[in-house]
Amino acid sequence: MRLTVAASWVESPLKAFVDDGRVRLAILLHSSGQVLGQFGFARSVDVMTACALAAATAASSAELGRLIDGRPFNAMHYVGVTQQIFLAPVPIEGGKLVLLAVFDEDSSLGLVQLFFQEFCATVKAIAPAASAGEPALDADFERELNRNLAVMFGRA
Amino acid sequence: MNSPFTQTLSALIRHRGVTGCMVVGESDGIIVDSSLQIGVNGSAVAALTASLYRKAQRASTAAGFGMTGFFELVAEGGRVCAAGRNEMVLVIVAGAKVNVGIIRMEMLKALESFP
Amino acid sequence: MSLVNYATREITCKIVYYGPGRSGKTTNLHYIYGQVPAERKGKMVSLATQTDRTLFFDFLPIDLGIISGFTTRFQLYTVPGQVYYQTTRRLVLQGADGVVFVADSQARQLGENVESMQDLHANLVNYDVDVREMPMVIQYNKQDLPGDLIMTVPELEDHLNFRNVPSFSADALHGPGVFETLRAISEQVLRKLSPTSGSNG
Amino acid sequence: MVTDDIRALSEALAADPSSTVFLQLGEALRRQGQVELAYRVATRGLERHSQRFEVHDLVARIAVDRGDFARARTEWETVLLLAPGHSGAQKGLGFLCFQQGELAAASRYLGAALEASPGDQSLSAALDTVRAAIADEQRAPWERPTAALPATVGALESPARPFAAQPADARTLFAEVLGDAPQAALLIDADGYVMAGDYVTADGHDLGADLGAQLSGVSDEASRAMRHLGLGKWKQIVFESEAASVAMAPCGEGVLLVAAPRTVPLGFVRRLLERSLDRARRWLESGT
Repeated sequence: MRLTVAASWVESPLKAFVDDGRVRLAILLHSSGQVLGQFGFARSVDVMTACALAAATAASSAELGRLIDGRPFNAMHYVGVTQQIFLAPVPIEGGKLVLLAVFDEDSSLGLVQLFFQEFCATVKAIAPAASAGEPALDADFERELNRNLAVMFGRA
Repeated sequence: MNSPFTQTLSALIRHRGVTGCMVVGESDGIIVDSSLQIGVNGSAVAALTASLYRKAQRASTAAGFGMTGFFELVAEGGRVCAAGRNEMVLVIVAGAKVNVGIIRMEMLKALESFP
Repeated sequence: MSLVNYATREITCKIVYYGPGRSGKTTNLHYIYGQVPAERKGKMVSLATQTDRTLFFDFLPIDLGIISGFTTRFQLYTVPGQVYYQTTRRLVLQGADGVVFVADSQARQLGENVESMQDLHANLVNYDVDVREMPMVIQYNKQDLPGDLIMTVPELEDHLNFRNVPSFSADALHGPGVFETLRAISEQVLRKLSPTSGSNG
Repeated sequence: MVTDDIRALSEALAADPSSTVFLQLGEALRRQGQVELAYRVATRGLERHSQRFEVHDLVARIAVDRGDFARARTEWETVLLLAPGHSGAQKGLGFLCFQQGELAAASRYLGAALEASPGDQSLSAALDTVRAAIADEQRAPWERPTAALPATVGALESPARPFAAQPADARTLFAEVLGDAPQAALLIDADGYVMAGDYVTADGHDLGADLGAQLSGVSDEASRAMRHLGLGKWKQIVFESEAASVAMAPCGEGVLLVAAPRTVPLGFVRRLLERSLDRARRWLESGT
């Protein structure tokens, strides 16, 4: 199983979307390009880079939509030789996330769109509001940070 | 706006028990044209039926039976029929008591007129 | 928006290198890419024009290792500096956890630096970000150029650093100042996730 | 559909291509009916691990699923060289020899396999079948039992010798319903494995496993469609293809399918399905 969730509430709707829609990979990301969760066959995909590019594509096409149509474009669908991608905003309370789905001939655009609607409804219902959360790092985290950076830059 | 399928669909929807008929892209499951009674979720029927049809097509080819022509799924609450030609699938949603023999003949006949 | 996964103990943060065209933002990333060992960095993606000017952004994910038990990753982005890429800059800035403002120390670029700094503030305001809360570092790049071409750090501070954020003199092409800049912005961004921060997150 | 197991195994193999995780991946793919993919995975693994008998055994089993009996035979013979007495290879060679009419060799291999695994009922059933076939050989041709359905309609006219790994009564479960006509019925479990019935080509290839794996996917797809369309449970699927008419219905946890040449009227195929369903349900209820 390949499931990586930065936020645990993402797990169930992503899995349902991948299973029902027969998609190979689905990634839910923040519009800044950060991965919230992924499910599916991610072996051949550099997920972090895919998210950076997906967020940029989603953001630029929304802008293009505003420019041309006065409102953002919604979903995008790209067709490759063997793979297709579907990229669409997922509205949540007070903002939006982005879903990137990769699928092949086991699925279809129609199926992906169909299950995307269900996915959006579920996510909207369960996505928690952003919160500050508990402090993650120790007060003296700088020591470890400086040591790690020094090692990275060969200055240790 | 009329499509090349409008006349065919209008004729099919008039059959007793038929609640929806549509022409769907076989590979993308997207509706090309449709005639639906209220309450029929056209895009869901289109996507799921095209997927089923494709699956049957692949299984049939793999089993050495060749390409699938007519396909019918009978469920407790109704039937879904599909028949394909040139990357398009003609889909019909009907009640359980429809005369499927006539529907099948009409669908196969209608396919002949597909571009 | 720093992403903290308490279950897998992972932190991911987004740092944006901002500044006027040709100030050395991409050069910073190239230098970091060249220094960081392969296992601690991802693929560097550059969406650039045919003449290697940044068209949309450069992207470099790096792994800072384990800090307070959390695997800490930074995603470094640059924005295109040219004035007409205003919309793109705003898009890249979305969700940033920290900003490195890379200023061009050349005297003739002062106007561009000031304009870019104003543009940065306007874009942050556009995202309802309290500019005073946004971790930021200024890097005065190209300080290696002949003295008659560049402004001194104090002169540049007067024009650009009205928030009195940490600043560094740099020669991004050859490395001096790049590491210090990254360390400073990392510290500021991560401090927001520590108990010493006034507002966690 | 790619299962989670297959995803995980693929990723593990990608992470370490020199590992032997391809054995599990190949097996998982084979079980899921993705025979060609399984074959590629296994033969690539064989390039790196040619001295391991498990790899030859996997390739052999996949080769059987692909209908490549010559390759299967070579591989199992290699297994016996590397691991003398390997009961899986003996069993496989027993079936292959039987399928190719080498009844004495089949009996020898199966006998040896049964000695190694005395509790294996499928082996004792297979050995009984072989011995019965040896006895048949000594009868007049018109006294021999006729065989099951050829796989493709092009081959429908020439009956073939039955060959399957199932117990004889399961294999012939639908014989009465189907009669002598070139029709087939298969009872497939929820995982796509054949439980009863067979599907044998004129040249003796049993394609039941392939057909089961392929068509059980249609039933999964139908269940999903019904879930989302709110039409209740699916009761029957019928489709006509260039060469055959196929009818399917849920049966127990699995699915029953009937195939007949296209010349057989669709209504009749449905009737066959109903009758076969009755037969299968009774058989399942009897706990066989």
